[in-house]
Amino acid sequence: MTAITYREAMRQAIREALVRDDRVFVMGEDVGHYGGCYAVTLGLLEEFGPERIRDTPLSESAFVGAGIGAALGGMRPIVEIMTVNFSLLALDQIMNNAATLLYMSGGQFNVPLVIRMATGAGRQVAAQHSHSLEGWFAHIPGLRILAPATVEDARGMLWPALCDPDPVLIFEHAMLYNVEGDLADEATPVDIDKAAIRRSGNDVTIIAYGGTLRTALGAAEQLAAEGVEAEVIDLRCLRPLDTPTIVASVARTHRAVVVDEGWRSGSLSAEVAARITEGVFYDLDAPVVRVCSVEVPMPYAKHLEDEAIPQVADVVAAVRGLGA
Amino acid sequence: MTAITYREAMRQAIREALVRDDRVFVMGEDVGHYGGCYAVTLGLLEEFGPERIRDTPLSESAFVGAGIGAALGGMRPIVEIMTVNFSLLALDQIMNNAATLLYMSGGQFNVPLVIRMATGAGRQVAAQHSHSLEGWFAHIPGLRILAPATVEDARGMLWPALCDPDPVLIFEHAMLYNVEGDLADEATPVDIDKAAIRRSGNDVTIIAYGGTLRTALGAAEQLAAEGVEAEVIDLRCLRPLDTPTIVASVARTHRAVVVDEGWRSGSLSAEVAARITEGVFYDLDAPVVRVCSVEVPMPYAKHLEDEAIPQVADVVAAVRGLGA
Amino acid sequence: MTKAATSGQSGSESGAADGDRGVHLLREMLRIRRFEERCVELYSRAEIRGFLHLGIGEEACAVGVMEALSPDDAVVSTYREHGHALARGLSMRATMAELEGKVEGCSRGRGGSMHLFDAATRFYGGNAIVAGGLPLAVGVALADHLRGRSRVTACFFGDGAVAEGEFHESMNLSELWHLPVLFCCENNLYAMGTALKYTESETDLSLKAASYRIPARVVDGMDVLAVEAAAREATQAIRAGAGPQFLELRTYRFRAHSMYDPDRYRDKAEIEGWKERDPIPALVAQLTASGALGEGGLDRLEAEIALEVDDAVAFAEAGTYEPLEDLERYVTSEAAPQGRTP
Amino acid sequence: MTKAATSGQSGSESGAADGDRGVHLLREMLRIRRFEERCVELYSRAEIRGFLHLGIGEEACAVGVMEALSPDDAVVSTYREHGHALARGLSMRATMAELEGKVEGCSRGRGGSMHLFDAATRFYGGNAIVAGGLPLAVGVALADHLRGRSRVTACFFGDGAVAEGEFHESMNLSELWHLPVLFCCENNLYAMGTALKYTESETDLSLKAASYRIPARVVDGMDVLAVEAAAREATQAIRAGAGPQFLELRTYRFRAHSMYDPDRYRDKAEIEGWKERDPIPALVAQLTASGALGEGGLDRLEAEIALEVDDAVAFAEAGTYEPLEDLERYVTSEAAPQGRTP
Ligand SMILES: Cc1ncc(C[n+]2csc(CCOP(=O)(O)OP(=O)(O)O)c2C)c(N)n1
Ligand SMILES: Cc1ncc(C[n+]2csc(CCOP(=O)(O)OP(=O)(O)O)c2C)c(N)n1
Ligand SMILES: [Mg+2]
Ligand SMILES: [Mg+2]
Repeated sequence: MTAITYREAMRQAIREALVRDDRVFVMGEDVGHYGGCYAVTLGLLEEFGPERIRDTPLSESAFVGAGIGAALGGMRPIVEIMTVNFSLLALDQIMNNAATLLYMSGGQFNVPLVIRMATGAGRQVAAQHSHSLEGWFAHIPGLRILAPATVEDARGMLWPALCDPDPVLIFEHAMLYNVEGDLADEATPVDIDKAAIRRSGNDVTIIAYGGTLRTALGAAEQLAAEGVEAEVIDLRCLRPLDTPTIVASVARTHRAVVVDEGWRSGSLSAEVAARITEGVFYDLDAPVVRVCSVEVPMPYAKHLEDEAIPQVADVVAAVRGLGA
Repeated sequence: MTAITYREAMRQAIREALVRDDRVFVMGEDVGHYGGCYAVTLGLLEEFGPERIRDTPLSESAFVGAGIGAALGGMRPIVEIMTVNFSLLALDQIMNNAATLLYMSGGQFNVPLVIRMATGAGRQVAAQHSHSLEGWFAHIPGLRILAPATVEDARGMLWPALCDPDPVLIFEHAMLYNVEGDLADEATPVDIDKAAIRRSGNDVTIIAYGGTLRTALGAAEQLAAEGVEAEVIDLRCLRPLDTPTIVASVARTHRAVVVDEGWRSGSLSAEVAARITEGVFYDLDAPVVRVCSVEVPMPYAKHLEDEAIPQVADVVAAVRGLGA
Repeated sequence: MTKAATSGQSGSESGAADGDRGVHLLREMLRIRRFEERCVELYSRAEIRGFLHLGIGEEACAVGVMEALSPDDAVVSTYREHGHALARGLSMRATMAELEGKVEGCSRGRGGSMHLFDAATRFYGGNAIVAGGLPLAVGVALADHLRGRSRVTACFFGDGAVAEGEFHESMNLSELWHLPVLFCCENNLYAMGTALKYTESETDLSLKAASYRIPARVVDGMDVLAVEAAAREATQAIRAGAGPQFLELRTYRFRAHSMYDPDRYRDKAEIEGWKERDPIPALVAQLTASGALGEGGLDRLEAEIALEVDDAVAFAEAGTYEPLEDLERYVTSEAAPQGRTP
Repeated sequence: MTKAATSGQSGSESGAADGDRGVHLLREMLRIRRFEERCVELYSRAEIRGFLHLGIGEEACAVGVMEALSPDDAVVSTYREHGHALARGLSMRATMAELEGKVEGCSRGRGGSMHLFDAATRFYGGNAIVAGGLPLAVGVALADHLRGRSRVTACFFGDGAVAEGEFHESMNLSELWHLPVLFCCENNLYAMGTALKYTESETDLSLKAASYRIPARVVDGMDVLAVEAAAREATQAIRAGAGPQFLELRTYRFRAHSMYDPDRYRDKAEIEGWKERDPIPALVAQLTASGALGEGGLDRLEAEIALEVDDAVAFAEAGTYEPLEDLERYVTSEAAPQGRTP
């Protein structure tokens, strides 16, 4: 076991992929000379050269589209969009080409592309840099959406994502990059189809992913001190959702709280709540509770930002409100 | 009362706005010389001239952004995006500028802009022209999202939308343009805050909007013949959602079906189902049922397209499944 | 040709068509023309639905460019792509079956007129988002560049696409990375109902290419030999490592934008004027004069093509519909990641 | 100047600064410089957080352009906009309070460094999406055009923004509709850590303007008098009805892209070379030589400015935080549509 940061785990995963498969290359803004806006790709330009670590112009639509084209042409591109905020500029390419080409061509053209991007708030970077839009992407048929919340997942999800014949989007919560965790020395790929139970319990199920997993675990710990044993599920894969794992847990605990940093209305939490209700309605003691971001463009001031995003206390309060 | 088409109702509404307020102008692709891709703006160029009926280049991001800027500059632009499919190219402007400027500027700069666009499937125009993404837009704080489903609403929603100091997006289902309806000779503005109960009933609540309202009403009629009285709610305003009206109905009927042409996972139907469950969980006889589009990029062939989108029979079956 | 952009009527003195090749080009244009004329009939009989965009009048562009491509080159096209598809070698049968929504169609009937695809000929669609294909073409070319394959990716788009940001981003990226893309701008003067002068502040589109340092050729798109000559020059330059090249093909569509379009925005005289430059009669005249097209030669060609079109329609009509159970096939790949090796 | 784009070091012979005006320009640049230097301190004391982008070295661009604007002109800026804001007339107090997240800030503390707004000076932000402000500026100018108001909208952006599709779309639209936009490209040779040569196939940005028929001026962005002269020419042309104008301001940021940036990608010698062209000492020397800045004049200026900065910091520190109850204010307008009259 070695303690490494999430950032470093991600970098190791990229490095491994570049070494293992010469069809893999990295492309995005500032991935090369700058070393990546979150320093994830630092040092890779020096090791792999500018053909495989390609700095792009500020042209989100064109370089994402070029990634799709390169995948069609037999490559295995890892495209980095600095953050999900800028992915809006590339959404047409992602939805109308990446997600659609296989179906529309009657099965002829699959798109083995990986797009990575940072997501989420917490750094006081205000309204245009703090979105959590992964729930939107989880709406699009044809995509797989991953949200590594741990160092193991940051290390282990990329290779299976590259092995997927279809487009995979990886959302990395920006607050996680500096988080340290223990990693087995022999890194193994992780199962990108399944949610993970991060903590077992019988009193309530707390469902989280990405940046909110730590919030959920923090709440579970606090609740444990009060004698409430929460089960914490890390969704990990936001599309397709691992409904069976979620539903099985709630069937046992009879209560569920979903923690999602997206704006509440129309967030992924609504889908998760709907699936739970559809799946185990008669087992539920109370309606599923959603702890989400307040529906505001993210403010800069720290106290406002803290108030706007889900906190441990909010989750604890939600569970208490369920009478668990 | 006069029978007119939805298209004609929309055109009258635009014409009226142009006449009433000289700050109003129309801008978009082919709104002028062509007459609008759905002929909504036909004849307006001749009547109002090219300064107020502005044909734009194929530059969705720039002309939507220009609409935002013109609104900041005191105008009341009506920007037409041909269909929601192309709005992806303008999403950055819509989310990061239109929806955000007022908040981010601490209340200084509101954006009195109206954006109209067609939405929906049913014309065999396949995967890149058949999206129903209004649910996505309903996720964005700062926007009001309208979906006129009737001739009255097509005629009466635009003026209040233009009077709203903040950005309003109007989604017009493409299958509605040719639909005829009766319109009072003295047109009046409609309440753009409230859902409408389009049919009363006590056995089940069917919730629909835009293109699916007709499907819901068709199902209600068929069910009535079987002795099941369905209440049909037309959401009309997708953001903010009129939760009280929905919840009050379901509290009475104890059963609900949501009909939404969006792809099921992460669609607006999930939010509506979640709100119902949160609001009247203990009054529900069964979980809310969602009738949505199958999660595929829309296929061209008619039989496949029909299979992919919600039909009357699907709604009837859903209600029967509820044992209503 | 220098690195800096050049423009002018390069390749437009088209020289006489030499014999067989001339007849071949004529045949290809006629195949497209007759195919599309049949589409109009089928549309009016509701056998074809959805949006149908015809390239009647523009056949020289498709045929001229495809002549300059090799089998392992790639093509990225638009929603007005029947001509590109047929000239590229998609079978008329599979194309017609697609338009009729049959599972025997080149996209299993899921794509329709706007989304023709064919892996065998590296025909990457059929893209109905204006300018949406350009980044894709850059990427396909990037793959070739990275693998050291000497291939060209031809990318078609209209004058309207030039206003889209993706045009700009793609042009810049392709030249910056020196990628083997042949940009083929079919300038038919209108984007739907909006004339070029209402969409571009600079209507000389070849100047746009210059601002990315991409060499541009302005070509008479009504002259298949001129198009072919320019496309050959351009593909040769690309294969020689000169980076992307830009062709502005000046052409015209004789029919409306789509079957929904009442064509109110164009002058009848303008349309008639362009019809006088119809690339097909022009080539017929040239080939007749040179003797390449002998007595009855045209009639024989027409008869052969009529047979091919009839056969394609018969094939399409005999086709079957994809079973409803298959509706969700190919949303993701069938071959589940086996042992997860890419 | 003809309609077709022209470029060249127009306006770059900056002539001697005449007396008071020169001192005024110096003061404005110094205000920005000292303000931003104080920001660095405050950032290291964690009084300022989030992204902080400094324009140290680029002050001549902001000050020179703003000199050419009238009070009812408009400004659209980027996330590197402290200089634009101060030169435009935002109070240093409100600006500093904003950076400290106080409700007395020009955006109530919701915007921070990247989102300064001020209705009184028509300062439309503070946009952190690269190139996201350009369409907005076109629209603000469109409103003026439609209302027949003789106003200019100055739009700032960096060299990196030129690669974005929105640059292209906005340039085209503004010239097509002949709108009063002054495009001010602050070309500091880098977009974050990526040099211009890695982002543009044609690094002469004034040629881009030419392809939209927009007149361009290449200006020494380290010379405030040159910037002012060029901006005056350009705004005069705009007010005379010549349509949009493009300024390429060649400048350099002396510090890293943001406080997070270790600045690994630039050569120390390059940075030092540009520092020798620091616009502030250059102007000081000129004003001293001409006698406009007399004995002790600079010290007095510095002292005044130090007081202003101190005062702004004191104001900010005495400021209050927006109450949590107000978190959801201004998501939509407070004035509910009364009787729904627009
Ligand atoms: C992004 C986008 N915006 C709008 C449309 C609607 N539309 C389809 S074709 C077309 C005109 C395109 O003109 P041009 O590029 O010149 O090609 P042409 O049809 O003339 O061949 C338009 C506006 C679209 N398909 N995609
Ligand atoms: C659309 C978008 N992509 C990426 C970024 C991240 N980013 C912020 S500033 C910047 C560099 C911009 O460079 P330039 O336009 O030259 O302006 P400068 O910072 O040099 O003033 C980048 C890549 C962003 N804010 N917006
Ligand atoms: Mg055209
Ligand atoms: Mg720069």
